[in-house]
Amino acid sequence: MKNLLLRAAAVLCCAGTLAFAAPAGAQEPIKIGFVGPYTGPFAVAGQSFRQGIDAYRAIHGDTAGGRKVELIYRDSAGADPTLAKRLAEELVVKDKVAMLGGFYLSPEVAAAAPVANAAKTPLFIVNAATPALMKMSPLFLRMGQAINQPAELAASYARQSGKSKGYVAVADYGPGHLVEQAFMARFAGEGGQMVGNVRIPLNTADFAPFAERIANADPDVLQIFLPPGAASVGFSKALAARGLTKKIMIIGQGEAEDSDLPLFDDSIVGFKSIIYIDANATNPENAALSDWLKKNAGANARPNSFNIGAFDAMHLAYKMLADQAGKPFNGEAAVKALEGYSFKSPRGPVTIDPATRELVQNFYLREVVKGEDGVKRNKVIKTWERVQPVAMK
Amino acid sequence: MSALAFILLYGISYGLVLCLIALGLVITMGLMRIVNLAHGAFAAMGGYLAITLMQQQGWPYAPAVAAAVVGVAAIGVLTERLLYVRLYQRPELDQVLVTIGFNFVVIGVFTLLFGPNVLSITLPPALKGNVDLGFREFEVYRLMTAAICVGVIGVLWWIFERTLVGAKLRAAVDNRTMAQAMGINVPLLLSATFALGCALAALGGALGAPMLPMEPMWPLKYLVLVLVVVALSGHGQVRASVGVAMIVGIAETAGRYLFPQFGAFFIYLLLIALMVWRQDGLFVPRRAAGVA
Amino acid sequence: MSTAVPALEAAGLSKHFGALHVTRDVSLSLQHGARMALIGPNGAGKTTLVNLLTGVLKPDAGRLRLFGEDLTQASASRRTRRGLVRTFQISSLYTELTVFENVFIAVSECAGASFDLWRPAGKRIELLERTEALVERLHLHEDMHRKVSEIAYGRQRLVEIAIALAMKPKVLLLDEPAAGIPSNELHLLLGAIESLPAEIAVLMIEHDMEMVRRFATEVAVLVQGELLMSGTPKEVMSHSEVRAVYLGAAGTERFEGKVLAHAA
Amino acid sequence: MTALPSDSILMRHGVRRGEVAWLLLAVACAFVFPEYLSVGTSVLVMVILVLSFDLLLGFSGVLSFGHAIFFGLGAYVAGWLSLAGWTEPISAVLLAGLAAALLALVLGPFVLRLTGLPLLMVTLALGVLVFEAAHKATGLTGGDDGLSGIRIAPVLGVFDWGLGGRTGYVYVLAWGVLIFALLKRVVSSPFGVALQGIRENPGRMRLIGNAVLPHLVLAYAISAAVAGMAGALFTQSNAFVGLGVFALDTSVDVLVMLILGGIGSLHGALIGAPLYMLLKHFSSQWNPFYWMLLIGVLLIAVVMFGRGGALGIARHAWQGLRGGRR
Repeated sequence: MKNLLLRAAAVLCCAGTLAFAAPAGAQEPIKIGFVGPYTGPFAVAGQSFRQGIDAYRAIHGDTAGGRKVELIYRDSAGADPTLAKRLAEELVVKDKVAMLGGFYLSPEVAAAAPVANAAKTPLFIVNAATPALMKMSPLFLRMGQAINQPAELAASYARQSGKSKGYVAVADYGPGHLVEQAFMARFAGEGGQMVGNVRIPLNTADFAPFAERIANADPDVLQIFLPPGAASVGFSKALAARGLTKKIMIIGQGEAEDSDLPLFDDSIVGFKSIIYIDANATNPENAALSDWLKKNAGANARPNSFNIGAFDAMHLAYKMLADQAGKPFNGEAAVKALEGYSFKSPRGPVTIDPATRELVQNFYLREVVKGEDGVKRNKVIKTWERVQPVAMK
Repeated sequence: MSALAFILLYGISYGLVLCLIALGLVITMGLMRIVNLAHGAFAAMGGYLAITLMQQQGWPYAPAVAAAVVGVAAIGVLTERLLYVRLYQRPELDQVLVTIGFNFVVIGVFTLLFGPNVLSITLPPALKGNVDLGFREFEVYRLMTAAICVGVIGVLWWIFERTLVGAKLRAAVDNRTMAQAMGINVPLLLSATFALGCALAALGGALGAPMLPMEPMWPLKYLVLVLVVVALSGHGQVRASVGVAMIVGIAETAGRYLFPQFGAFFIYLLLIALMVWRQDGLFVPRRAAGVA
Repeated sequence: MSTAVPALEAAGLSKHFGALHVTRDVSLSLQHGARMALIGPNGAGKTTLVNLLTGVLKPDAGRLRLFGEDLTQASASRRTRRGLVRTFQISSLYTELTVFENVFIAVSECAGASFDLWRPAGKRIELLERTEALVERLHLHEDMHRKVSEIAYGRQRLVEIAIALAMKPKVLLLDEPAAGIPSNELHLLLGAIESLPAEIAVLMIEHDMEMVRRFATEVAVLVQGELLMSGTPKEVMSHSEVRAVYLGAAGTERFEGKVLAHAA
Repeated sequence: MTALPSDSILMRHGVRRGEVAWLLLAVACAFVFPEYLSVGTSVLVMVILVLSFDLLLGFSGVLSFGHAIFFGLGAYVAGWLSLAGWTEPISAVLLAGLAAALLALVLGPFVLRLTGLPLLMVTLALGVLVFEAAHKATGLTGGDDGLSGIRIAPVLGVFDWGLGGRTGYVYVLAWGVLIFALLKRVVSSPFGVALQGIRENPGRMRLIGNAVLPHLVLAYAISAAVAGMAGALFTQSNAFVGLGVFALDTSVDVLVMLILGGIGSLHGALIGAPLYMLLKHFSSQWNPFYWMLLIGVLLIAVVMFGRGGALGIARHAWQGLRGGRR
């Protein structure tokens, strides 16, 4: 009841001010809703989303196309796609946001797709990496990658480095399966021989049996894909115990980011990984982001795929608002106008691929090295420039 | 051949760590007649305590593990006196709920103190690397852990089978009322046993930390494995639990090695089949049908 | 003795656990309306015999007939449905439910209502009335709506009997009904037992000789799993072996009513 | 026949004032908080699930850690039906309940023979096994990606499922009322009374001639049917179903909700689920591990000191206010 009264009062007040104020449209702030894991097991990602957004707004201001931009954050906590969907729906219905963003896990995006479609709301996928997601809505824009891309690059790189016996070990869940398929197809397609593959259950405690299998298959290159944290640390130890880390080339994706490296012992040195950002890149965009993070998010905060993704999402949001300045916001038209658009991101130059709405971007091969100060870090050893996303059928 | 050697070596070393943790639970559950789902919490405390002592106090490995065992035993006595005493006369459901609640609390505290990530234990250089067993290489650490487990289990065995304390304990596990009638100080025995159970858990947790890495969810994540051993051993069957733990360790390792896709299924299928077949335990002779 | 089919007839019942023979070739028969007491020293195997009769244990040898029907292999619940009902030495009740609810459960079960998922129990007047009648018959109305765990132990024993009666027994086995009842409540129990319908055959396992003397018309003596003898109370008492094995001098005195105090 | 006290287990039938008040409150929420209807809908789905669990644990004394298998099966049946073109929602809910009940009829005779730790372990193992199987069967379940693109026809051909969730809320509430009424009927019946006897003393039930296992299996099947229906409602109101419906967390959450609300009266579920989800909502700013700390402390406190959960505490307070007897 109280709410109803309040609402009635608000309507009356608005009516009152309307009589005096200039046309409201231009003054009314525009809202963007960000759904992310701000707490819980993936909180690092959610907090990085926020840092990227804050950094962008600190550098580029909080108005776009003449309107003030407001951010609303909603916490998707753990792994609950229906919660993400509910939050998206609430943002659209209750908060009337013009755009949605965030989304850590692919099923969250899949669950939220009907909301974006029904409300014609552009949606920035900052992290979720299942390729098929882009088919679910013409309003999706991916700020990360399709997960098969780095796996294919890894296979090509291994072949070019003279490796002929490939093995894939992935966590047994959707993204892992995709990495497995992509690596195997590319490695075999380029003349290598796959000597084995294994899917590791997510609840695995003892990784020795998997290391044993891999060692027995005697590969010379191993592609891995595991969630960061317990699984990656445990698996890396088991590989080291079986003498594999020194013997063969091991390529992963995000298992051993700089922030996680203290969890590993020195056997991780030499581990290679492929990802679409370089925390130490010297371009001005990355330098600016890096500076802001150091000043505002702690001395150890570095650019990562999450904050760069959110940073770029803000860039595109501002661009869409600028494109449509003075008009009521039309999500479909705004996304359409972005096709083929190029800009400079902290990750390097990027273009929105008109066919897929994925980013054409650089990929970086890195290797864990131990500095003279005894600190382990990832060092870029190779860059693939402007990698074209694969068009979906 | 090499597969068999691997499965036996790794399965047994894994099973021995499980056995150490599970033995603590078999003894406490047998004696106290309560469903104690918080046992994993004590094992995790052991692991965390050992790591903390090493990382923050700079203690060497062995004393850190020993201190963790003593520390957790003390925490165990405290918990028994404050919480578990109130549960002895309660229905099973209450025991399940309170011990689950205890797990939640411990997990929350772990996260507060140590953060949500895995904390790894640093082994002394002597335990790193491999040793050549002649037919294959094997991790020094696993070998040492297995040796310690065998030693501890052996000592327990000796205490149980050969000493007066052991006889009292067995009597009390078998029949608590009888033990009381025989003039055994049961409350004291309960506290002492709980301390022993927690100490075993802590030792298993600390020794096993490289195999079962420490994280806040540890108490629940590995509880299931331990409970599998306890459930299959049967009520208070201390001797059976050693055999069951070996079977579980080997079955888990073999399952993950031979059928990695279905490794996670294996142990649960085994459990369901065995429990439905023999709910009193694997090595317990079947009671006459229908005894009330 | 009548020549009709006995209510309960056990022939050659034997049971052993490992090497321990707890029941050896026991045969006994209860006529309609019989009032038989089964006595014997501790460890004579009385409870095992009751368990064999009620189907909690299966005999290694021997047969059991209820009104001529062979129930040797029947489950405990089937025997119960056939009218062979027992009470327990140690109360086995629904302690968190009230006296009325305890009796109702048995009444409802006996009426075959326990698979009725639709009509509310509180509207099954016929069941409620029968429950109330049983509760009153055992003088439990004061405690009717109290939890069983909250009433005196002696009265819990009465609830046991009320539940047994609710099952419309034809043969009733009372396993030490007086155990644990304070002497000042004993008359309630005796009154209840004496007012049992005459057509029910009752076998009472009892230590208390005063109870046996007041209740039984026949006494059977079990020693080391074997039936030593049976007969009228007088016959049994005059049997020298019984005196020697079981009763002893003090027992004889008690049996003859010189010591009336209840022995635990 | 003298009247029975109103708190007797034989007097559970009849509409209580509290039940009416709850329903009025639930309806009022739809008008007062129209923005939160989709959250409200998910609360109502959990209420139904907890109701089903109360029949099992509260009335039959069966402690299961595998209740999510029925919820999950129902949820996926609804999803499969929709993707196969069967978009009529009401019949889909009934079919989902039927499927779950059939599964319970198959499992029950094996599972319900067990008690204590073996029962707990086997239901836990079943829960984990079904989750793992669902995870493997990506063709059926969509694996981690779940099933999306679920379309549901308008309820009764009239009420469309738009954004905002008013249709969903009213639809699930209507199911909730119906299911509550039916479950209440079951627990007030002689069957329900017998279940409570089994909960208190199964051995004694056997000896008064009760066929304990068939009773438990039937209760298990009814409970599973309701859980399956809750699952279907979950899928329909979200237009999505993922592996989370099979997760062990779901089984544990349901247990905690029931205990917090109060066990063995059906009313606990009405309070426990909203209470739990409200607490979770308000503490969502925190790290979920603090949430575990909170729930752990609450669980211990409710069991050790506040028998009967929120419901029991409220009842005691009420009786205290009235200078109540007992």
